Amino acid sequence: MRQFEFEAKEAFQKVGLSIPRGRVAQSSDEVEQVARELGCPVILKAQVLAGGRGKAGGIKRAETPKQARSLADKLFGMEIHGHLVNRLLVEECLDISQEIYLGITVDRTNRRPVAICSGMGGVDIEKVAKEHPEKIARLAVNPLMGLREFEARRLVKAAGFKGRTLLHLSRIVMQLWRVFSDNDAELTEINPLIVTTDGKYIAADARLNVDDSSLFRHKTLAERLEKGVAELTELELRARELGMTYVELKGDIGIIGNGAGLVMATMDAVHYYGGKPSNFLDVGGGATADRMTQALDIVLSHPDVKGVFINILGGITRCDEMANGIVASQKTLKREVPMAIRLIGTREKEGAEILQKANIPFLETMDAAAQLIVEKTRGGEK
Amino acid sequence: MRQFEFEAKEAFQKVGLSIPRGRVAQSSDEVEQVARELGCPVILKAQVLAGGRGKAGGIKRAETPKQARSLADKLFGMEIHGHLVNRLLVEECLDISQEIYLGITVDRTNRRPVAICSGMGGVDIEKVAKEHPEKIARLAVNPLMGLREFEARRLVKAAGFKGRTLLHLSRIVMQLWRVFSDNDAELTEINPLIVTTDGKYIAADARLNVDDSSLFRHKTLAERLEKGVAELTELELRARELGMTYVELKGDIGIIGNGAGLVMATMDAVHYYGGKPSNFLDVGGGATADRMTQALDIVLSHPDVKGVFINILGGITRCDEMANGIVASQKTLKREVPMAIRLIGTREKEGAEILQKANIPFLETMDAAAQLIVEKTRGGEK
Amino acid sequence: MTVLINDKTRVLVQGITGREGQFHTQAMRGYGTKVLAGTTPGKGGQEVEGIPVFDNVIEATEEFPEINASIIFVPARFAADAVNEALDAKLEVVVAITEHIPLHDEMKFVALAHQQGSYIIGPNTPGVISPGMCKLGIMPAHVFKPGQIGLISRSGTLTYEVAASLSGAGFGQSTAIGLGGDPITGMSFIDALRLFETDDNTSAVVMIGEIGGSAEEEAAEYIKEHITKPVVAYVAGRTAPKGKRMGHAGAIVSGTSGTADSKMAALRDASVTVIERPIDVDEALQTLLKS
Amino acid sequence: MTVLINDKTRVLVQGITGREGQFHTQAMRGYGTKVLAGTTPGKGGQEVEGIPVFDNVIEATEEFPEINASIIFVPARFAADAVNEALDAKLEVVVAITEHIPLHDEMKFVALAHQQGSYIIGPNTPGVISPGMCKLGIMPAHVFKPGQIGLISRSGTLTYEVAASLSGAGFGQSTAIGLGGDPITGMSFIDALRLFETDDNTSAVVMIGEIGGSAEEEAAEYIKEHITKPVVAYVAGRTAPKGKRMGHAGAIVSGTSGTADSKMAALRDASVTVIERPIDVDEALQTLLKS
Repeated sequence: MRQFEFEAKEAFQKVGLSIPRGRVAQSSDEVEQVARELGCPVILKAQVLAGGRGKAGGIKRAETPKQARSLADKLFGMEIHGHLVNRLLVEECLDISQEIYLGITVDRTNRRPVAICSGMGGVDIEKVAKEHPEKIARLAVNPLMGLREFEARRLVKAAGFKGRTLLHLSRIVMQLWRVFSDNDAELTEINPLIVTTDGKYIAADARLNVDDSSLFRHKTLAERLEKGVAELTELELRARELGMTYVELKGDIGIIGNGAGLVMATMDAVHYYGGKPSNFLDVGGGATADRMTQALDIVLSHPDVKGVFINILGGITRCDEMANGIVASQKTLKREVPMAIRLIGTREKEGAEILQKANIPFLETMDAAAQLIVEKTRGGEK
Repeated sequence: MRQFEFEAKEAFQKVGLSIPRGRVAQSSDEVEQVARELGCPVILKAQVLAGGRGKAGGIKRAETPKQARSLADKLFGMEIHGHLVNRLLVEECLDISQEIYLGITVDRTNRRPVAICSGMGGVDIEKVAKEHPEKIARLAVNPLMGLREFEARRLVKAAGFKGRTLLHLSRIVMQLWRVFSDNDAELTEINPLIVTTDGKYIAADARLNVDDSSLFRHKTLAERLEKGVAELTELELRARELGMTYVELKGDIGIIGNGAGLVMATMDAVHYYGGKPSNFLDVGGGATADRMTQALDIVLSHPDVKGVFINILGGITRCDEMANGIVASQKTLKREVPMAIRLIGTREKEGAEILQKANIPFLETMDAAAQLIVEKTRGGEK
Repeated sequence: MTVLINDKTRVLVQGITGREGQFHTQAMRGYGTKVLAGTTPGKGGQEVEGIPVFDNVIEATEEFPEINASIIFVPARFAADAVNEALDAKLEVVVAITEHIPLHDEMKFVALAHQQGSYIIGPNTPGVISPGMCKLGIMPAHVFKPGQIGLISRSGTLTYEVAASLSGAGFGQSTAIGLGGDPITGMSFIDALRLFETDDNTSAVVMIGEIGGSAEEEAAEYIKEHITKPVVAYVAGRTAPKGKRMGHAGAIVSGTSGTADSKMAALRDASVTVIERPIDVDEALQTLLKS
Repeated sequence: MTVLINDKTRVLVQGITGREGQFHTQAMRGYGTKVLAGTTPGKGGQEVEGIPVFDNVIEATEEFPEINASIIFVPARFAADAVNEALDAKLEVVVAITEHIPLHDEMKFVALAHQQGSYIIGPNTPGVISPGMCKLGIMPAHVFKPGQIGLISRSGTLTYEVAASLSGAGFGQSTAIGLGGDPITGMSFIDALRLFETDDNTSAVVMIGEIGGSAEEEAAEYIKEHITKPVVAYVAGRTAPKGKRMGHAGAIVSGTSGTADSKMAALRDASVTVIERPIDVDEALQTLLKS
């Protein structure tokens, strides 16, 4: 779960990291007022849960409070990678003498946290990694020990820092480790950490992604997720509340299956035969008839959907339950679209009978069903 | 640094442990008011930094607010093991169905924390350990891992608990571990943990001793120590501020030395020859002349002191500095008492010359000096 | 012999009194798995299907010292502690079925397992099965048949899809290992490949990968150097977009890394037969094993 | 040979640029100790008395792989990290001079040292000296003389008192170990006794204990079973009251445990010659070594 920049900065402040003076504003009036309080120039930063905000025009510099207001007028209501801007972080401008990158993330290969430091801050760190790998220092953290101060120093030294800067940065790396550790982070980053012309170290930008699975230990975040203030779309949130995983995509063939890998394979099969999935939907293990009905409802709520492919391989999930759910939904469906159903595994005979009785055709292989749904949707049938 | 009961209970509450309803009162008026708020009967508990408070009459039960007031009148101003009572914790009475002991302390032998659980709560755990060792379960904690939930369950099970009680108590042990760990505790105890007749688990008493060396991580406690709200006497606190260790004792011969072990041995030597030390004072390593002057001032501030034994074995500490300090203090001393001085080690020749010039006698062995000071103070000389 | 589990495996079920624990204990026993004991804190002394329930793992292993494996059906917030408890009892194989265990807890217990040389399967796995011998998991057993194909997968249902296809074509499995769908799992493709390479009963390996991380790329490097047996691989998620989790916590393309295409390319580069549809696995194996 | 340190000891000084670090580096070198390098974070590249200063321990040990011991003069709040850094570099002997290191940090690094088989001396110790060969500490060297008495002590100045007395009477020391005055120390009397028992150069052991804890009582039990060499013991603090720390964090009688009398009784029970005054050490040794 990605935090807004201003939330990540709150977490930073809690462990003693310095952040720019500023605060969040929700209207142009407020932006102008904050700009006045802070003294111009100020920076306006769109608070959206998406990367590449700067390139998309979500960060602006204002020389006067009036200009701040007029820039805010344009920023509010703007959409950045599908996310509406309704909050701006207004911050003081810093006099930059140096920009540094610090980050801690999870190294899946080595199954442990990795701390990263580079003197080339302020730019895309993946790009630096590709073009100047020698400019990036990394340090694997033993998860049972946590990051230790001498390790932080070793990292910062390896990135080329010395003297007092070495000490300052090491302390900041330790603070960032506390952010990572206290918040069950998947990733936390300061990019850039700015060294100002008067020698202060300030986290100009802040990133903090919290592990969803840990939210039971982070009550306030869990509440926020429930309120829908997250990266999820409305449909994705609805599916989540129902205990299913739904991801909106750009195509026109709805996909429903049981098991994440199977659903991905189903999407791939549709694509293999020339179709485009409009979503990923995993009903989860041991789903009931009701859940299938709900899944169909969600998938069909997406306006682009021209057909649905249901792919069930029963293990814990029972085919008869799934068949009952499909039949039940026939009456309540918002709209009628072509379907391809593949139904095998636990209780497949019972499931088959239920569908046959309701006169709903089905198939036995994923590939046959994939071909069918691509043909049906391409053919312009209804 | 021992915490007051009410402070320990605040730390308990922070991790989610239940404590009795109640609060601290500083006057009889306030006690009566709190008793009214809580509803009687209530318990009044003297807040002093000393053990054996109950036996010393520092805990009383009041059946009415009026009685609470009159009991408070007696408790305020009372002295318990040398500590003045100026705060009372007024708490609800609990309906007790069971009393349990839970504690975590440092096992010096195994150099790790040890968690302790017993069904025989509410009494002196050392007594239980002696008389019913089989009623006490212990579990060594790996300091690198911390206490883990399954270990807490193992401990509680070993103490004889089962079923839901096992689960409740294990959770409480984990909370107590957090108190221990978050507060750099030397010791934390719930004795008794009360199971009420309606099945609640409440920490009726609370103990928390925080490691003095860790106070730099616990700012509020550090501040309190500086303000003198601790077990230290006035003189002990003054010495601490000056960077020396001074402990008040019951005898009449002041002791000053460099190094804790040497000072203890000096006390023992005095005792061996029939005298009684009035204090322990370690000037610390590498002390200056000033410090010796301050040390003498503190020791002589104790009214019982009839003579002073200065025992210096110079290593980092220089004999000339110590001699200068002794000479300087001759002019400023509050009162004149017999002295025995032993001065050897680094720069002993220079030190000897300084003392000789000032006409101050000194000796070369601890035992000779001990005998001398015992004789001088016993002889009633001035 | 098979890898990880076999007819000498003696099993403890942690969380045996829960709905899932009970259901799958019955299913595993039905398959022939030797389940000796279970645990549920606070329920020590009870029985499930005649199997004794203990409060703590250590009590179970003291009573049944032959227990060498554990399977965990404990809710997410208690599951990490259950894994640690199994490791503390020095069990050799620990299967963590549970989904949604916090990432930081996973890193810790995986480090601990490596330190002491225990295997953790999962978390978020259907488990492991050595068909005909031992099932330590929740998979529908009937799709698996004894044989000589080692199966390694990051996905549950997709494993059944492939296993059913293999079994139907006469390719039984020596052992099928569900690595688990989380970003951090106890075993990687490499760990599993290493086991299959030296297993006399395994003649070829089928890998089922998916988007996210770089486990498949690393496996490819490893295969180049260390694996002599034929390998077939399928990678799910070619059509998954960037930055979105596809159900599994680990199935996410971050930036430009973790795409199915990169994994498929790396595997091909290691002379692995990469198939584009699960259905193609039989033909690929037939070709490989004929030559 | 001596125990813990000898003429093969090669030393790193952590916190070398501080006042104490500089002063004692000079003193140790003056004694003949081979100090090869020092560290102070942020001061890498400087020199102290011609000794190169590094930012990190690992840089020093990469440059001087022969370094096998470290002595730490780092302020209390950074000292635990310094110990951990020395352990991480796998140094065999780590002397922590620093007083007031937090107890919880001490428990952690002591556990770590035990895990990897390194010796931590201290914290809150004057260090260790093998007279005539190597001094790794802050003790006044002139009171120590080479010889065959192993000296183990929880106290600093009192050690010098006894060492001076021994040296004066012709009893030189093989090695004198300051265990340290904190409740948790890297070495116990038992650890030191074990080393001296098998040291050919040590013919008798003098123990200097004090109130607090039960290290002396445990040593007594150990001596009964494992120590054949004569042992003389002095215990400071017979007149210390209950519940008050006598300077050292570890010197405290808690309840009824940790009294000097209990320790003296236990040692006598183990046939140790317990002396009541430090001055009696010579006579006690003379008697023991004559027989």
